[in-house]
Amino acid sequence: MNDLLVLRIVTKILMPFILLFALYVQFHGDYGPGGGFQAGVIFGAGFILYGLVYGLDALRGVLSSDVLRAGFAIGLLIFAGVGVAGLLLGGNYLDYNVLSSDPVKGQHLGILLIEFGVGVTVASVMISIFYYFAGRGR
Amino acid sequence: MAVAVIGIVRARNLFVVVMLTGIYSLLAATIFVVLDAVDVAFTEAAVGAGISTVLFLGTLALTTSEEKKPVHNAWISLAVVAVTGAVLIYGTLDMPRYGDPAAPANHHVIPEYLEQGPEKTGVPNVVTAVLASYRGYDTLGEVAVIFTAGIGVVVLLGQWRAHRRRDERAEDEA
Amino acid sequence: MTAHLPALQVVITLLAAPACILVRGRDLTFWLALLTTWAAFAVSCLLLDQVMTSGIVSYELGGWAAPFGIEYRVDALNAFVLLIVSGIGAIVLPFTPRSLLIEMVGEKAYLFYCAFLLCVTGLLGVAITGDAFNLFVFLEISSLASCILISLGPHRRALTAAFQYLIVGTIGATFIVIGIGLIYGATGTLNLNDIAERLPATGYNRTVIAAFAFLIVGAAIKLALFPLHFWLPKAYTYAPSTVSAFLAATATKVGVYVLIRFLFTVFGVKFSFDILPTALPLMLLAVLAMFVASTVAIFQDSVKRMLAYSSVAQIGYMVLGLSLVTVDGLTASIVHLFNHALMKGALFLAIGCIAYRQSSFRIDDLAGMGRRMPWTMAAFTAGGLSLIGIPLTAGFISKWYLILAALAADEPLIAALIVISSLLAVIYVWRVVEAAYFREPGPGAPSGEAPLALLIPTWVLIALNVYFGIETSLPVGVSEHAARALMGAGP
Amino acid sequence: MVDFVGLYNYWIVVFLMMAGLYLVIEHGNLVKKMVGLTVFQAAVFLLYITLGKVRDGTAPIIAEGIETYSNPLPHVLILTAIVVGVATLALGLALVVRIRDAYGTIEEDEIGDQDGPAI
Amino acid sequence: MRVELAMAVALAGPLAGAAAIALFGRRPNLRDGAMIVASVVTFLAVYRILPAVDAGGRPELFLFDFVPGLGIRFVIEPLGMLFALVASFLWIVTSFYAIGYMRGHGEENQTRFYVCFAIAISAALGVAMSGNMLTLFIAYEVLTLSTYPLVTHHQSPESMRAGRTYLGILLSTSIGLQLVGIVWTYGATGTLDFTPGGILAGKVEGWPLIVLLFLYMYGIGKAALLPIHRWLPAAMVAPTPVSALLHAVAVVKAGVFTVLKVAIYIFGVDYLSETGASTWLMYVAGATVVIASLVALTKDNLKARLAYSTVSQLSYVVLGAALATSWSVVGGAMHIAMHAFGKITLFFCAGAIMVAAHKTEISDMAGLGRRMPFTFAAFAVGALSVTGLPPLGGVWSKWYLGLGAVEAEQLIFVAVLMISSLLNVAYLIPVAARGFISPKREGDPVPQPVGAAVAHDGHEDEDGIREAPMFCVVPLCLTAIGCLALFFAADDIAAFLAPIAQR
Repeated sequence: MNDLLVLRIVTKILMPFILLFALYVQFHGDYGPGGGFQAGVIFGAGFILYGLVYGLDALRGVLSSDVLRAGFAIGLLIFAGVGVAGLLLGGNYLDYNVLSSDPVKGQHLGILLIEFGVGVTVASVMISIFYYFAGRGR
Repeated sequence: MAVAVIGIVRARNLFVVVMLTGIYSLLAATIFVVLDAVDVAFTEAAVGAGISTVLFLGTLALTTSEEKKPVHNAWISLAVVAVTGAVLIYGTLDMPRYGDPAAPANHHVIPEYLEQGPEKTGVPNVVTAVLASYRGYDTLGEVAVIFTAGIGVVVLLGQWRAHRRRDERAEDEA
Repeated sequence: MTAHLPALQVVITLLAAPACILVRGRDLTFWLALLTTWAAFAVSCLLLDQVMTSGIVSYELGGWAAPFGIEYRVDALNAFVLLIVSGIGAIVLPFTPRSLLIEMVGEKAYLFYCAFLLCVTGLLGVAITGDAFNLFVFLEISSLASCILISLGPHRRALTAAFQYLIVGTIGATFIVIGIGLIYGATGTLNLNDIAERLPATGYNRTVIAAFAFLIVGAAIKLALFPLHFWLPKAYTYAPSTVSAFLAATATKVGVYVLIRFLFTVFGVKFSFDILPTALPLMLLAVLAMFVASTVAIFQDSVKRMLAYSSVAQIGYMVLGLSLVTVDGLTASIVHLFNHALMKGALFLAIGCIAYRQSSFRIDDLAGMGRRMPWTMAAFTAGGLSLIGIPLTAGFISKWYLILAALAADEPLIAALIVISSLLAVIYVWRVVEAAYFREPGPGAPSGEAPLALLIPTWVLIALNVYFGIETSLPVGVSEHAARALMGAGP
Repeated sequence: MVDFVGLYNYWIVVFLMMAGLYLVIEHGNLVKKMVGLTVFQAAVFLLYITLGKVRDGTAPIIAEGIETYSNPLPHVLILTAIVVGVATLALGLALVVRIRDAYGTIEEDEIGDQDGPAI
Repeated sequence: MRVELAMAVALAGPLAGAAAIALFGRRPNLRDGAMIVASVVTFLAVYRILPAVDAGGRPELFLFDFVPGLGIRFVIEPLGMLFALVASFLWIVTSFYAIGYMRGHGEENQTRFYVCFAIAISAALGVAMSGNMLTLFIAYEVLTLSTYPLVTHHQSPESMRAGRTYLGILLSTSIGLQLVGIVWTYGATGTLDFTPGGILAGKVEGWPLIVLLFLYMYGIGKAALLPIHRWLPAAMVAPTPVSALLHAVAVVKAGVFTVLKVAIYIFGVDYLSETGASTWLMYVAGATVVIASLVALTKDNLKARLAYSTVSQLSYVVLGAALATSWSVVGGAMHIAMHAFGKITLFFCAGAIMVAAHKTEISDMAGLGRRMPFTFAAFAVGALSVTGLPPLGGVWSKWYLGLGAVEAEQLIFVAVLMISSLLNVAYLIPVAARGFISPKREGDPVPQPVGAAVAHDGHEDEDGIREAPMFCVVPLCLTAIGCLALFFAADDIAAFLAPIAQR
């Protein structure tokens, strides 16, 4: 039980940092390496770690599989929705220039938004894949 | 890397195979760094060495970890592989040499990305700029692929009551 | 809004797929899916019209100009394939609610619709895009989604079939990626049109030849060209009937489209056929496919498997047409692409009607079905006649053009082979018809007709088979237009 | 033969690729097939990235004072391809799990033995 | 306009009849009535066209185009007129006969039987009126498919096997050879319309012409040239009305009719005789005539014997086409009508014997003539007509064919005709003769009074043999009288047909 305790505490301490790092990767992707996909993976990995240590049920308490499933969809919808927004604002599909009065700002905004969408989908898919593989063993 | 691969081919214990695959991925990731592809390396490390390994281990936990000895004749597969390899080698003969700045791949569209990209998008990481903006549509497709895989896993491994019935029926038929 | 049609074509279904997950309600998702596939169908109709009246439509996604961003490029060929995919999707989908109950678990319905929409999206994306890598991405969407759909089949063998499909499909896709990589190495661009323009400058070196080989083999795996067809019969046999109908009618067609696109547009007739001797091997394989697969089909016990092998044979006809490398041959190929989608779709839907009443697809178990399920079997027979190529059906038109093209290309032997292989089709279709109409039903035979919800889509496709067997101006006109453009003869 | 020196990188990649392909085709174990697929795809990724390397170049993140960058486009493509690869992997392994449930084995031969003639 | 309307009615009449038959399936009297009405209406419609064609008109009915310039077109000319008249008239007669036969035999699935029958008639009329080769081909295929259920009517393993042979040969030849020929023709000439003088002249020459002729002649499996004749004897498992109308008239005549059409309007008689492309066909046809007759001699089953006789007689028509002279063509065309009446009479008789006496083997029929005098008398008339003895219709067609052979300077075929007539005598006349002449066998009961034909319930035991039901006997007498009448009408028919042979 002792090593498990250590693990639990370490995990608890690590969790915020992992998630923070994920967020950093998410939003810093413009300047350094990283982006929505990597962030999503790390984010997901954090939760998977949590699930491994605290058990699947604890994780289910935090994030139910329904929420995750909604996550798949919302991420994709954000991405595709940005495209539609471009369409509605008079540009081509996925044209970010029109999102803001200044094309460069528009681009930046668009990239941030879609990276966020990517992150959401990837993280929720990763976590739920873990759910299903782990949940099946029992 | 080649060693890892040979190990994968030879090893019969699937845990070993999976671990070797993880190592293989990590090695690939380091090579990506050497080749200046930091983003890719980051991803490969996270995915290849991380997620894939977890997935494989999960699968092994649910199935079995020993591979049976293959019984069929390997010559046909070897021949297919050899032919494919030969075509590839043949194809590389006219490839631009490694690291050649004059290679066609590095011209045509690249200058636009490198020179205009950061200005037009306000993002200095050209990879991100291209990924999210120039070829944003590819990325949309990529998210759709992940989404599809997620749906697939839900469909396949979800605890559907009817699944059980179905599989039992299949068992009866056999 | 007409300027944005190309984007809408794909995006409508792409948006609807995640929406299905959020909506979840069984009926609601059905109506959502139905609405969006019909919308996609409408868009493809408008697109085809636009292409036929004002030429190639190009759309720059994200507003980035062509070689830098991703371009959608729609000419007569794509527009036609888009029409096939979305049209079949629109017709097949209404079939699902009643058929799902029998062949698949009901509570998963919304996931099914989601996967279905994704599959449609993937196929449409492959057909419409003008960018090599984008093509690969959408190819993967469609193949993963169809893998899910196949795995939903009622028998456990659906799982192994889906696994095999996944493996083989991924190998095929990876081959295509290798090809794209090599070509990118040689030309520095990913835009299909741009590649075509820059290829001559490379002097067609060895890299290009290797890329060509990988792309063609990759496409051949995807379209199940003999002898790379081994994954197909299994997949079509064990998938739910609706899925078989949809995939048989569209997925391999998109594969053929990719092949045509690479051979004729990207590499160009000069390289593909003059510099490299591609035509002869393709022709040989096509003829082999026609004969071997038809012969195998004759000896199948299961109707679904028989139809699957027949698909392999029919793909042989399409490849044969294009391997003639003439405008006529290509026209025949494209016409058959369309007509075969109609007939195979109808036949598999008829099988779906049978599945509603009984779980076996063995020919022996169809005895007396002509009296038990008259409308279903009448539809099957009509579809079978079209498959054989009896006049007044769409199948006849394809064969007619194919034979004419073979004769015009001075290949009387090929013409004769086409005819002889149709006779094999007579045999396997007739086995089913004979069992259904001229044998007494067994004790366990079902006693009722399939519900209207299943019969109507089936008969719509049959009606189209007959309609396009008589009024051929649409498929033939479009195909000729496309073929001329591909052969570089101008529209 | 000096001319070929610049190509040996490719040839290593080709070797890796072929090993992966061999795994997929030859091995009857479904998990090993998936491993093979992963190896195969990773090798393809290497091919692309190798293509994009420019001598003396650095990572394509624009910064002051650096003039030569490696080609970013292959990186982008491979990022996408990795994701596609992992998606395929997840789906494939899920199928393996289900097959194991239905058949009790993940060896191709044994699966083939269990099913009788086609329905 | 009226004539075009009549054409439409003639084509649609049987189909409407089929629909009505299906509709009234559960009420036999109404159903059979519907069939009679349909057949009469159809005949009247066909008859309505006659004056226009006689006056030299070529009424046309256009439905739609598949490909620009190639579509479903119906045109009627003397040859088609003759075939349409024969087929539609004999349908009326056969309808009555079929009612008697089917009820007398207590057959199952009568509704399906009549529906397919009507569709087959429609298809035969479609063949007769087709205006281009494609239309003809389509009608030809419909005819094949719609008669398959008739052949396999009994659904016994034996009939299924026969059905497979039937369908296998007819479909494989038509799709495998004929269709290729058609597409080839279209590729070479750009049209498939039946054009007086032919469309191939100057377009296809030399060896290809012979190959093309081969594709057509063997592609028209219904004409039953020698190696591909097997479907016809196989089809004899069908109920007798089918054998009578379809396999003595509609189907086989559609075959030889197509042969004539192709020879006259696709190849052109002159072009054929100039190039000599059809010389091989003469020999094949001649051989078929003789060999099939010899085979007929060996058959003891009456219907089988008649079937081989049909194979032999069909080749007369093919021979007429192959000789490619104006006389021979007229003779061939005329033989379609003459043989139709003769052979249908024979089949009606065979059926009547089966219904009344349950006998199928010739050797069992000795002495039956005394109990079934009308039947056997009609049989004798039919046999004489088919043999070609005056004063019966059959003589004229042989006469014209003989003239044609002389004109083509192929005297050997005059000899063939002679030999064949002798063989006809040898295999047909004894059947009739035995019925009357052979002494009754031991144990046979006293013959019933003549004319005591009453409704037959099909279960009467063999001892009570008497004349077949009225529905059977009257039609066969009618057709026998028809054979007689044709003898006197021959001149008119020849005059009517003359335009097809005009240079």
